[in-house]
Amino acid sequence: MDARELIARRAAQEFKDGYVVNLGFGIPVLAASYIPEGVEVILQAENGILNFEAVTRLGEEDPYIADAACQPTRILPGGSTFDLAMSFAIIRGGHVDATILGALEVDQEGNIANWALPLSPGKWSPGMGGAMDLLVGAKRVICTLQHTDKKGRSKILKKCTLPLSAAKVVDLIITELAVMEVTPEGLVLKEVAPGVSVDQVKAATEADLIVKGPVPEMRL
Amino acid sequence: MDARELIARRAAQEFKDGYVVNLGFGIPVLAASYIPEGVEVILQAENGILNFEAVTRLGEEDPYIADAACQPTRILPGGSTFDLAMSFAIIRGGHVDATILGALEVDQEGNIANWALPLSPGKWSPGMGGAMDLLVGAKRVICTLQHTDKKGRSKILKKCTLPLSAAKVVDLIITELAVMEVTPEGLVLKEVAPGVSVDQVKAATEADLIVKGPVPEMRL
Amino acid sequence: MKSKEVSLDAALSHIKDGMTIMIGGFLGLNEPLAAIDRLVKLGVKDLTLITAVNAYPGGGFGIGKLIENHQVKKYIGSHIGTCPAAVEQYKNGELEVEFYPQGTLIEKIRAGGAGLGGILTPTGVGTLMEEGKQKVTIDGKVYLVETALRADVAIIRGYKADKMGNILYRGTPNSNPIMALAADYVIAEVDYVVEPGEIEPDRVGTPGILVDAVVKGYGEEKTREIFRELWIKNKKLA
Amino acid sequence: MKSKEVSLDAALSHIKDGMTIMIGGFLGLNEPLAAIDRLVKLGVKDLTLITAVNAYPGGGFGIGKLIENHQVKKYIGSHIGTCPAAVEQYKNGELEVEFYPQGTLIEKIRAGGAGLGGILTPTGVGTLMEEGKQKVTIDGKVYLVETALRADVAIIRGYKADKMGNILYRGTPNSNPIMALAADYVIAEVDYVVEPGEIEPDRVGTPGILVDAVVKGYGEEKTREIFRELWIKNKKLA
Repeated sequence: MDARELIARRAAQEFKDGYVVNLGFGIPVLAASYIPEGVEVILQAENGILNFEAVTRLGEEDPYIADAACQPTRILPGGSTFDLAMSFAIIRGGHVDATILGALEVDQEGNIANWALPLSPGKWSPGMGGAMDLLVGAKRVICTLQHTDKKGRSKILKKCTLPLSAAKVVDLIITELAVMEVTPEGLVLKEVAPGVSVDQVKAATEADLIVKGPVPEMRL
Repeated sequence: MDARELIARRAAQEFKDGYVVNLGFGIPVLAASYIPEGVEVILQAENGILNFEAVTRLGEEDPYIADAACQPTRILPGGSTFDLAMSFAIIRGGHVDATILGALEVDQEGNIANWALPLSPGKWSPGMGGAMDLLVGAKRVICTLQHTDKKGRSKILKKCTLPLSAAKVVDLIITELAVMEVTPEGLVLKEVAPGVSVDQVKAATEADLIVKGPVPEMRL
Repeated sequence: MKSKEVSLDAALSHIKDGMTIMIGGFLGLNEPLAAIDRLVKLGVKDLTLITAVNAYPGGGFGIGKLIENHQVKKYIGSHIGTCPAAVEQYKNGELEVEFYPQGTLIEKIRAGGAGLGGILTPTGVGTLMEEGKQKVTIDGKVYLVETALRADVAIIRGYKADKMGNILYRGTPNSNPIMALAADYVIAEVDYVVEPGEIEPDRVGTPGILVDAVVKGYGEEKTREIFRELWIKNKKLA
Repeated sequence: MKSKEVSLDAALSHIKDGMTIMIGGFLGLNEPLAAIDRLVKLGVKDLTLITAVNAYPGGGFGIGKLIENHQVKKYIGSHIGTCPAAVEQYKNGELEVEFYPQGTLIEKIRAGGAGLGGILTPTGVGTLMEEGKQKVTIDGKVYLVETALRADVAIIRGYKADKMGNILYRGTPNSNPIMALAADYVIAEVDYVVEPGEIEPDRVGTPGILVDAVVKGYGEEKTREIFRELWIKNKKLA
C-alpha cells in the first residue's frame, strides 16, 4: 500500500453514516473509495451539487452537470443542484459535517496553509477556490497530507510558514506515518501507521507532539 | 371623480412602457386600473412574484399563489415566482423602475413617513413591511396621498414629524390638489388639479412650494 | 438512508417553552397551517416568533392563532398591522415587538443560515432603524450593520418532500427556503411525501440535508378548501 | 412586449475595451462558450474579468481563451491554477490578479446585485485576506467587511430563455443566477429560445427583468459534442 492509499484508507474511517462531506482533490477524493461497509455519506461539491457520483462511461455523461473539478457527474436519487450562493451558504453555514482537505503545511495550533505557493515576490498561486470557506464552515476539518516534503522536511510544523488558509480550524491530521489530533493543549499523537514507531513519527515531525501513554496502531 | 380616483389616474400617467413597478396598497394599486393605452408594465410584488394579475372569480384561484396582500393571484405569461431573498434583491438592487407608495407625511426634502403611527410611548405600529427597501431601492419613488388630513392639516410638510421610512428618496408627490417634484432646490409645483389654483395649493401646503412661471393643469 | 418522515407531534416535540422559532409563509399563504394549528393545541408558550409579515389580515388564521392564544412573548418581523391581537398585546405590554424592514429581515435570516455575521444595508439609514446599530462607510456611503438571525426551530411549508427531506416548492415560496437554512431543527410541512429520486434535482428548492423532519400537512385538497373559504369570506372571490 | 432575442454581435457590442465583465460558469461547465469564442474573435481588450474559478484544467477552453489571447488586464476570482496562461501572465506582470475565497466572491457579487454594501464573513480572518479591509466585531467574533462587486456587463449561460428574458437553468447553474443581478447589461446565452409562458413560473431561475439580451449559443447538440470531446481528451470517459 503506498502512502496515498494508506492516508485515504485511514481518512475513510472518519466517515460516519449520514455525514454530509466535501472532499478536496487528490487523497480526499480517493478516501471516498474506502468508505466502510454500512456507512452512507452524502457528497457535497462547492460548484453546487449534493449526492452525486462520478460518471466514467462514454454516453452516460451530461454536459450540464459536473463536480467541482468539472468531471462528468451523475446526481443520485435524493440529490440536488443549486447555485453558488446556496452552495456556500451550505458550506459556510455549518451544514457540512466534515471536510477532508489536503495541505501544504499544517501546524500544532490547527492552522493550515493550502492555497498559496510563492510565484514571485508578493504574488501567490494558485488561489484558494472554496477551501477557505470550507475550513471555516465545516463542522469537522480533517487534513490529509504526506508527513514530509520531497526533501524530507516536516510539513507538520510548530507554526505554518506559508500564507494561511484559515487559523485554528484543523481537527485531525492524517499522514502516512500518524494520526494527530489538534487539542487545546496541543497536537496529540493518536495513532501510528503499521510498522512505524512513536520515535520515528517524532523524528519526522517539527511540531511538538504530545504522547499520552501507548499509541495504538492506525485503524484501517 | 373623487380624490382617490383623481390621484390614481394621475399616478398612472407615470407608468412608462416596459416599466417594472411595485405598487403599495390603496391608491397605488388603483393606479394600475388607469394605465394608458399602449403602455405595458410588469408588476412586482414583494412576496416574490413578477408579472401577475388579480384573480377574482371563484374556481380560478390557486392556494399557492398570492400577491403581497395575500389576494388570489394569477401569473401571466413570462411571469415568475421566487423567494423573499430574491424578491428583495430585486427591490433593493435597483431592478424595480418605479414604486408608487402611500404616505402619512412627506416633506420638501423628499423624506417620507409611512410606517409608524404612535401606539403608546416609544411604540409604533403597524410596521414597515417592504416599504423601506422599496423606497431605498426603486429607481423612481412616487408618493401618492391626500393633500391634507381629516382636520385639514397639510401632509406636505417642511419636515416630517413621524418616524421616517427613508430619507431624501421621494421623486414625485401626487395629491388630489397638485403634482410636486422634489428637486435639489426644493419642492417644485409642477401641476395643479383641474379647477384648483396655485394659491389654493399653497394655502393647503405647509412645505415651501417653488412656483416657476405658469403651472399647467394636471395630466389625466 | 433513514426516512425523515415523522408524525406532527414527534416533530413539534422539539419546540419547548421559551424557544425562538421561525415560521415560513406570507400572510397565511404557503404557511405550515397544520403545524401551527397543532402548536396552538399543544400550548407551548413564551415563544419568540420570527415571520416575514404577520397574520392574514384580520387574524384568526395561521400564525395569528398563536398570538391570539398568548403563546408568543416576543415577535420579530416587519409588520403587525394585519393582526389585531398583536397590535393589542404590543400596546398593553404583553407582547414585545422588534421591527425590521422586510428585506433586512430576510437578509438577517439568510446570513444566519449562511454563516455570515451579517450584511450591510442602505435600508433604514436616517431612520429609527439606526438605533443601537453599528455603521460601516464604504466609498463615502453609509450602511447599517444588520446582524445574523437564527432560531432554535424553523417550521417551513413546501409542496412535496422526498423522504430524504428534499423540498419542492409551489407558487410563491416566500420566506420558506431561507428559513430552512437558519435553524438548529427544521420541520418541513408538505402536501405530499414521495420517494427519493421522485423530485428532479433541478426542482429541489431546499436540499434534504437542511431538513430534520418531514411532516404531512393538510394536503392539497384541504388547502384548496381552506383558501377558497378564506377568500370568499373576505370577498376576494365571487 | 418586445423580444429580447438579439444576435450575438449585437449583444457583445455592449462590451468595450477596458470594461469589467462577469462571466458565469464553473471550469467551463454552463459557461457561455459561444459568446466567449466570439469575444476572442472581436478582440476587445484590457478587460477586467470576474469569474468564480478559472478555465477548464489546462486552458484552451472557454474563458481560458480570453486570457490566452491577452484580452484580460485584471482577473478577479478564487483560483488561477487551472489556467497556465493566467499563472504565466500573473508571474510576468502582464495580468493583475485579485483573489477572493469563492464563497466570499459569490457573496460580493450577490451584494452588488442586491443593493447591499457588502457582507460580513468569518472566512479569511487571520489570513492575507484581511489586508486593507475593514473589520466588524459582533458578540466578540471578528468578521471581514467584504464589499459589493458589480460589472459593466455580465454574460451568463442558461438552458432555455423566453423572449422576455426569463431563464431556466439545467444541471449545476453555479454563478450564473447570481451574476444576472449584478451588471448594468446582462447577456444570457441559451440553447433554446421559447415564447413567454413556455417556461413555468416556478422554473424561472432568473426573472426576465434582469436580462437585457438573449442570444442563442451553440445549442444542446453541439454542447454535448463539445463536452464529450473535452472529457474524452482528458481521459474522463472511456
